[in-house]
Amino acid sequence: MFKYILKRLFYMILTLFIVASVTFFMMKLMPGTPFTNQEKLSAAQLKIMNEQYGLNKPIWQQYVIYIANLLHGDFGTSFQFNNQPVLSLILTRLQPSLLIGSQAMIIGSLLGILLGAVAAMNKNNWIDSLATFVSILGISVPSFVLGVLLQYYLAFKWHMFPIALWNGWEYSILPSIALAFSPLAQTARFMRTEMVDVLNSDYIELSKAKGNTRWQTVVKHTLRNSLIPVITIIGPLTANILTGSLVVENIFSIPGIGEQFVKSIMTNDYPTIMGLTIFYSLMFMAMLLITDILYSIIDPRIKLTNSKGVN
Amino acid sequence: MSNNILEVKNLKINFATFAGTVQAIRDVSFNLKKGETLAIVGESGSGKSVTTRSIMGLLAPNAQVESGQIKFKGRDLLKESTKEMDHHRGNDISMIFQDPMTSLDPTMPIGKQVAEPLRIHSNISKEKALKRAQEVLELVGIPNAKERMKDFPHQFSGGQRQRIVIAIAIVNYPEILIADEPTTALDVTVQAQIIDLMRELQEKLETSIIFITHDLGVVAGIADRVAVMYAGKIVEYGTVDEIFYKPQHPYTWGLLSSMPTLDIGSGKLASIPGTPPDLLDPPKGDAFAPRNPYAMQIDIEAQPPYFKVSETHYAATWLLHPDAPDVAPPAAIQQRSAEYDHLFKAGKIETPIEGGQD
Amino acid sequence: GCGSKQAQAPKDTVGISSKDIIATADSSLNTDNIGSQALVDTMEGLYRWKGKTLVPGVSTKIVKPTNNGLTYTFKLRKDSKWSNGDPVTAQDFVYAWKRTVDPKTKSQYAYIFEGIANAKDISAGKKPVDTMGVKAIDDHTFQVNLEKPIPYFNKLIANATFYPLQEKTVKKWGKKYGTNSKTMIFNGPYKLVNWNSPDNSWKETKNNKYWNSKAVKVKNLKYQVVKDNSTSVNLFQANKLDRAQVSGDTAKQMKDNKDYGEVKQNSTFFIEMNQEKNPLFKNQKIRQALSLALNRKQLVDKVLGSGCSPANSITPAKMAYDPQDNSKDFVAQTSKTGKANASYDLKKAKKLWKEGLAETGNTGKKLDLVLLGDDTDSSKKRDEFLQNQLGKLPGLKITINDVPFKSRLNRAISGDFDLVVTGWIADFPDPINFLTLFTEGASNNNGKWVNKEYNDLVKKSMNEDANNPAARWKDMQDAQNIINEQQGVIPLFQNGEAYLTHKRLKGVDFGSSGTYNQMSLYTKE
Amino acid sequence: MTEQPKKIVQVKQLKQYFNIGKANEVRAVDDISFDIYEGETFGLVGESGSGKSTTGRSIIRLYNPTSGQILFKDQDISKIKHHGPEMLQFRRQTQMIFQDPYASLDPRMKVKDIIAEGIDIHHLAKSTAERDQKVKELLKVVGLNPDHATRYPHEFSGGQRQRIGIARALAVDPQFIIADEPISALDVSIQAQVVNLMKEIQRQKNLTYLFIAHDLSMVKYISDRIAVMHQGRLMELGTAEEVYNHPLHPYTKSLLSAVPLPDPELERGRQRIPYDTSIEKGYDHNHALREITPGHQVFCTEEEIPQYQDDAASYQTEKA
Amino acid sequence: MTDVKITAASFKKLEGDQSQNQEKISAPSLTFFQDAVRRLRKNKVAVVSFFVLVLIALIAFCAPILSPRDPNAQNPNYANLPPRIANTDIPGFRGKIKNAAGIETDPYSSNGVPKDRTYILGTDYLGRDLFSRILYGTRLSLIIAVIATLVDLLIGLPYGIISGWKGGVVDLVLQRIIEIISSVPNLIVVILLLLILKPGLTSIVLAIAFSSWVTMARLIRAQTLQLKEQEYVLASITLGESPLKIAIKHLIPNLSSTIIIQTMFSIPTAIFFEAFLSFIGIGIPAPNASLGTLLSDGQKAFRFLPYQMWYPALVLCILMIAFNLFADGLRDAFDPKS
Ligand SMILES: Nc1ncnc2c1ncn2[C@@H]1O[C@H](COP(=O)(O)OP(=O)(O)OP(=O)(O)O)[C@@H](O)[C@H]1O
Ligand SMILES: Nc1ncnc2c1ncn2[C@@H]1O[C@H](COP(=O)(O)OP(=O)(O)OP(=O)(O)O)[C@@H](O)[C@H]1O
Ligand SMILES: [Mg+2]
Ligand SMILES: [Mg+2]
Repeated sequence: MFKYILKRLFYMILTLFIVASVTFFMMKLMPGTPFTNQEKLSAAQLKIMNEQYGLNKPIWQQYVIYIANLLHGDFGTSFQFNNQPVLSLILTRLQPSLLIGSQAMIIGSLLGILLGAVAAMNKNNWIDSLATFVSILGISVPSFVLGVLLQYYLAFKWHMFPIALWNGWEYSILPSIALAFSPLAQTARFMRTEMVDVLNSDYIELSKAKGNTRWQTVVKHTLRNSLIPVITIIGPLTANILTGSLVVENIFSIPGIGEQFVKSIMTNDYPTIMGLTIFYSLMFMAMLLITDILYSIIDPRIKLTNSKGVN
Repeated sequence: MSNNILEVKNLKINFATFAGTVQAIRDVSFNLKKGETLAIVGESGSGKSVTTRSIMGLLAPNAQVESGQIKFKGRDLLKESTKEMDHHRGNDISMIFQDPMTSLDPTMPIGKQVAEPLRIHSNISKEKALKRAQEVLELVGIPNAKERMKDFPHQFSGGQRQRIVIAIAIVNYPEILIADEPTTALDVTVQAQIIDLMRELQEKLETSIIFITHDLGVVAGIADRVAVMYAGKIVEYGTVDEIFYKPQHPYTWGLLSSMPTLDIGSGKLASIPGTPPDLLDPPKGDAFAPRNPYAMQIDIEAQPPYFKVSETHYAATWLLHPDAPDVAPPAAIQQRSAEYDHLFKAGKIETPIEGGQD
Repeated sequence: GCGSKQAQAPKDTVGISSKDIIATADSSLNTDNIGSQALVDTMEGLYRWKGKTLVPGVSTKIVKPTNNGLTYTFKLRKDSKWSNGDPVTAQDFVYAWKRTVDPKTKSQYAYIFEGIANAKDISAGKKPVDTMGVKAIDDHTFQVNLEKPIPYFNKLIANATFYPLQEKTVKKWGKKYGTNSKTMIFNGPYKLVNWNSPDNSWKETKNNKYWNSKAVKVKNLKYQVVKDNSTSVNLFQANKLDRAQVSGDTAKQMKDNKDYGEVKQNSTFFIEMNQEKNPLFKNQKIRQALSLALNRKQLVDKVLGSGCSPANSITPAKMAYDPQDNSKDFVAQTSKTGKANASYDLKKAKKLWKEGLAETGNTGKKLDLVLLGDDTDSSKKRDEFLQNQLGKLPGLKITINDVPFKSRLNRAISGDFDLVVTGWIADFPDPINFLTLFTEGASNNNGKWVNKEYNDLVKKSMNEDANNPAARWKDMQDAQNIINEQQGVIPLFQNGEAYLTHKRLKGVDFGSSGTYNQMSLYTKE
Repeated sequence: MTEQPKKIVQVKQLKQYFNIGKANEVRAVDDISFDIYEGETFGLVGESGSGKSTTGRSIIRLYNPTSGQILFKDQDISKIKHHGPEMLQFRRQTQMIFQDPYASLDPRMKVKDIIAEGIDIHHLAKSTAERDQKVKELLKVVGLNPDHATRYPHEFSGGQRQRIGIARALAVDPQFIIADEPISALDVSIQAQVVNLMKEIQRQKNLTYLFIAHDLSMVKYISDRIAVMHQGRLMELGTAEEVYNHPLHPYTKSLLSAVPLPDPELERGRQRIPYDTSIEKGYDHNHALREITPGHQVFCTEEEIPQYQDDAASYQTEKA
Repeated sequence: MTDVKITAASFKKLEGDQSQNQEKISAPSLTFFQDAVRRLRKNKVAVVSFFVLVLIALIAFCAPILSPRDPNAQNPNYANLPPRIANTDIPGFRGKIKNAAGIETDPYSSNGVPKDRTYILGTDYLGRDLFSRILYGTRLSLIIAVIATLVDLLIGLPYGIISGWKGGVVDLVLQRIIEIISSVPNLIVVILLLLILKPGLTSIVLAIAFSSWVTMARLIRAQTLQLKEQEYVLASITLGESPLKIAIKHLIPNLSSTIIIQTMFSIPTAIFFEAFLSFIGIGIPAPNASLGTLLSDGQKAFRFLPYQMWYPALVLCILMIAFNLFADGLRDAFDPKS
């Protein structure tokens, strides 16, 4: 296991390296530079600016320097926020996004699992249809529409939650709910399909033959086995939720990272874009690793030994 | 009939499907005595599993029990509540499934799985239950049972898994053990071991066993009595010797003669041509008639009643009707009968078999 | 029920919405209004704006230049202190100004110091920083020497870029200065607390070390970035914000609300036509036709809302007044040419368009022009409207290309457009700030419209007539009339902002510099 | 056997390993050698996982052998280029019948297209009509109603499907057919149908079979010679009669003793012979298939031969 | 026991081979597709969804005929008019709307709109007819979805098949590529593409397709890995079939349900993603509308002009729900076990 994790970490670093390189060169493709359009800068200032950010060097040198700095944990300084180190920028903005993102994932996946399980157990009757409908609705409503509605009704009209802003935990509830809907819907659908399969399996039959009641069977044998594939989608979903959080952050005025991301792209803030990309990739891969480890914990058949892991 | 622990009477079961109603069980009756092994044979789709599932109360949701009774110690299981059935299952009546590879929960250590019925049905502590599970695992022949309790199903071989499944079934000393093709998925060598094991256990625990298979060889090794099913009906039942040496139903004849035996030469194997009928629309007469080389006019007109061959031997074929012409069973069957008579005469067997037309 | 606090904001705190975050609070580096507002709140330069009038800040009075308008000597208040207790001295100004001009600082606003002796050469890296014409005569006397008279110099230096900086503090924090409230000291009415870029809310509390802190009535200002209009309104109506900016349809819908108000900015938006890429635009009739085809009133009332007003001049209205008669607005004085060439008259537009096409030999041709704009909400709506209006000219098809701000600037500078919508916010409230934009060779003259007479007039106003306010005023008016007639650029509208203001909040004062003077704020329950 | 029959397949020291060099390396086939003669049925038995299918699949070149040689009609098949005419030729001459009648037919193809797949590949029909005609004939050969050509596999029973599989194999007129457990998944009553059919076709077309199964009694019935496989090695090889009636290797004996027989009386008196796999731990390169009596080979060392010969002799005395 | 008359004739042996009759199969002969369609038709929800989809698609593609007005024609004087249907009194279609103060106003009369001029779903901020815009917007969204899906199929399907079929090193490399692509946030890829290419329908479709095929490739690969071990595929190999033909004859048909279902899921994903892009301001360029741009505009005005959000949202929801239910139905229909 330990060896496996080491191996995976190695692959992660490799992938990160490639991602960093690819983004680096993609950045160079972007039209416009952060400085050439600042007409108010004198040539001398520009020169100093380019020198300071190393933009006067040939691209390959910039690349080598960038990667070398990365290895030292230095993501560079933002162009957009003068003199702000990218790392500290990301870290300041990451916290709210992580909070609402993880809450959304927890709410979404737990409720999704529950909904999917209930639907599977009542396969083909009205409860199933209702659950299916709820989950489809969850996939059908964009989070920004949902966010606006939640804010208007739950917060503004019925005073159940704060309307917006970021002044404590209760401010994270509505945005989390808005974000939770899509993972909820997706886990529910996945869970249902999977659980229907599991419910048809021989060991469930055996569990009933042992004298387990319906619920005992579900709790003891069904949930865990149905969860296995569900876990695999949670990783990518989490990564998605972090990129998609921009919209909800905007509506609820949350100082999150999503907005930062779009803004840095819009302002050609290369170091920030690259820093964020690497961060996202890191998180994405970490999620994959975590899900794989979880996977092996939940399913004893899976041994974390081969490099392919589980997709 | 007081020693009948289970009596199934006139059981009829249908399944509602898209295509229509499948008449899976069409009037099945049999009984099971304490301590005996009843084998149910018949080809795929003949209704063996549905019959046993109905005893367990584990029929699919689209099943309808049209009529019949399943009396366990005098109580009709079909009328029991869910709670009462939960109590019977795994306690009074246990079941072993066909595929040892899939009938264990892959994510639970086997010790816990074996202990589960104990925890459900008797109020004993976890430790005690696990202790008992270990004993049972030793009993079914899992080496190093104590250490292996924590292992997961995939860490065991097929034969071992089937032993574990058996351990689960017997851990509560059930009165009836239903084994639905417990060895079909196994190698011959392992199959032999499992059959030996079941025989041994039965001797020790005095359980009544319903053993389902389509392999007559296996039946010969384990059964006391045999019921032969075809298209949702029992077409012949009797003691194991009666069925194997003096079979009366042409389907049984076909089954027996399609198996190569030691001394069969390179001649053609006798086979049963054709396929079983569609239970969506079962024939009016004898369901076997279309595949029956001895079929008579009446076979397509009416279903044959059970004709009594002996006190323990009945067969549903018009051939046994007093008016029916005498037909000679296939050579292989005649040979069996002759062999039996020979053995009997030689004193190797005590009981003669009544009836028959030879 | 769910643990939410719907309690009203504390009484001693005023909640204000902000469009964006503070990018930097370093006065040398700041480039935007948000940063300026924070600096105006927390720092003080030589002067500050009170309404439309300039009042002394650290300087004891509004200084009159000596030496033919070339030397400004400021006497500084002795009681002006930094929040760490140190006095604000002339050295602080010298340091700050030199720092900004020093190319190493990479200030985008270094150019604004041009005219101060050697400033231009310093920022071009041709002269050492020490040669700059600023010096501390003593701790409380600060002297500035100009290369040539700058008639609007006093207005100019009210800008946050000219604020003092304490060398000790700036050096101590180095690059971190201005990124975080902990790295800063303040000499203004408020202090930034607990701010760390890129926070999206920040608080300013009253600075007790401020010399005039008695005059500061509101204890805390809480700025909050709110980008979504509905959220803005919801927060305002739930009393979470005392002053909330709204825009677009929301603003239009709120117009009749008693809390609604608008402020006019010293900022105009205009269309530049790329004469270099498309010689068609060299034709005056074509330019006039485009301008006349636009219904600016509709644009402002129906599309933009939020306090914008139609503009027929590149110089914003009610920004600068005749030095001889303070009631006469510069724009009003030139409105004749403006109205004649930049008000809606589709018939005339079509006629001129046809003539223009004929003159340029384009009769009957289908023209497909790209309109470059920003990708913000209001710009998009604006551009859609323009597209539609211009499309009414026969044979003209407009394709919109809305891109991010930086890309737009970049493309505009590199001439990659046919038409581009640009906005300009005054750095200081003087028409010259706008007129210089379109002289030949000016870096902002993206359309490359050239008129020699215009160039000469602008030059004259800055040189020969610099010390003669009346003549200077005349020069500027003439220049304005020329560009109006020629429609060298097509003025669109003067920008404004719409706000909802809580009834308890009084004394909102939007100054000439595009920032609020929060010292005049007070609350009345 | 008047003259030495021709060898159609020669397997020489075949080794087939999987996941070589990894932790989960499997030596599915570990150095086996045998010949199959033209026209005979060669039975291969052994427990699950003993390497039977792998052997079959190596012979039909679904795998590249790890080492060793497979000669088909004296041609080394591993030397055949993957997509050349020789390969096509080989693919015509050898065919396979699969174990699972449900998995071996593409559920989304009509029966006639399944059967005609080989005809199409090898261009054995000049026109659609000829193709249809061929399919019809094949269906008749395997005892199916030619009208069923336009149906889909799921409309057939297991036995019928298996016959479709046989028809598919026959479509290219092969000389050698590998039947990988063709009857294991079928009902007893149907098994006989398929076996009879295979025998019948063999007789008509002079086919050679490699018949893989784990049911010794059926294998004995159909085969001329039988090889017993265990853990990737051949334990015993001989004529069907010899191996079945006079098993020499303990594994074969054990296997035989486990075969259930439909005879209660025999079953009652049956003594199972357990097999102790630990003796295989001692197997090394000294062990090989060695002839004990003519045509009857056992996996053993040179030294063990006499011991097995004694064993074989005891059968003779028993008979006498 | 039996009421059948038993006569001597009853016991006459039947002649001929009875079993031959039995060989006749009673099930009707259907093609695989027909079978799936038959199952699908039994699923009422799926059928209804299908017709809803067809209807929406039809309406959307007939937008030029059906829409009452040019969707891009501005009339700023009639901006932000609420829905009104002439001569009716259906709530929500009276042409009245509550203003910020909560008082019901009649923008039609206050803007001097002629009596006979009605906008059934109201107008937007430039006085464009919302109904027409929704029609055109739906059309555009559907086009985006369909093209994106096609591209997705053309890359994802072959990629997945090759990766799964070849296995080994090829698979390893291809999977790494997928891993890298999916670990770069797709937003950045999309925005970069949009900045490099000219903004517009093509680049949006390309951008969406660029990152969306990965899921398809993954699914197809996993499925191919299983399929290639199937005995019918092995049979095809032993018959000498070439890999390309095997892919066409065996793999794709048997992957069809996966393909269809994934396609059905990626259609909504594409529509959604475009909506998201519109929200952050890089969607379809003006003046054209997509459901996404309409929604994000509507969302911004939701507080006072809720109808501007509700109607596009409603259409999107119906579309999504129909797609999802239909996909569910298809999945079940292609699963013979159901
Ligand atoms: N849930 C169900 N719905 C519809 N038909 C069913 C259902 N369960 C069983 N059947 C039908 O009932 C008949 C009997 O099935 P059963 O499973 O008892 O056969 P079996 O004798 O156990 O066969 P096998 O040897 O294959 O296990 C079959 O025709 C089967 O198709
Ligand atoms: N492609 C493969 N990769 C890895 N291991 C394999 C592969 N194919 C077969 N094996 C392994 O090789 C061994 C022999 O397998 P094979 O399928 O030949 O056995 P078999 O005798 O046919 O068994 P069965 O009776 O179950 O079909 C088994 O342990 C199997 O797991
Ligand atoms: Mg069964
Ligand atoms: Mg095999």
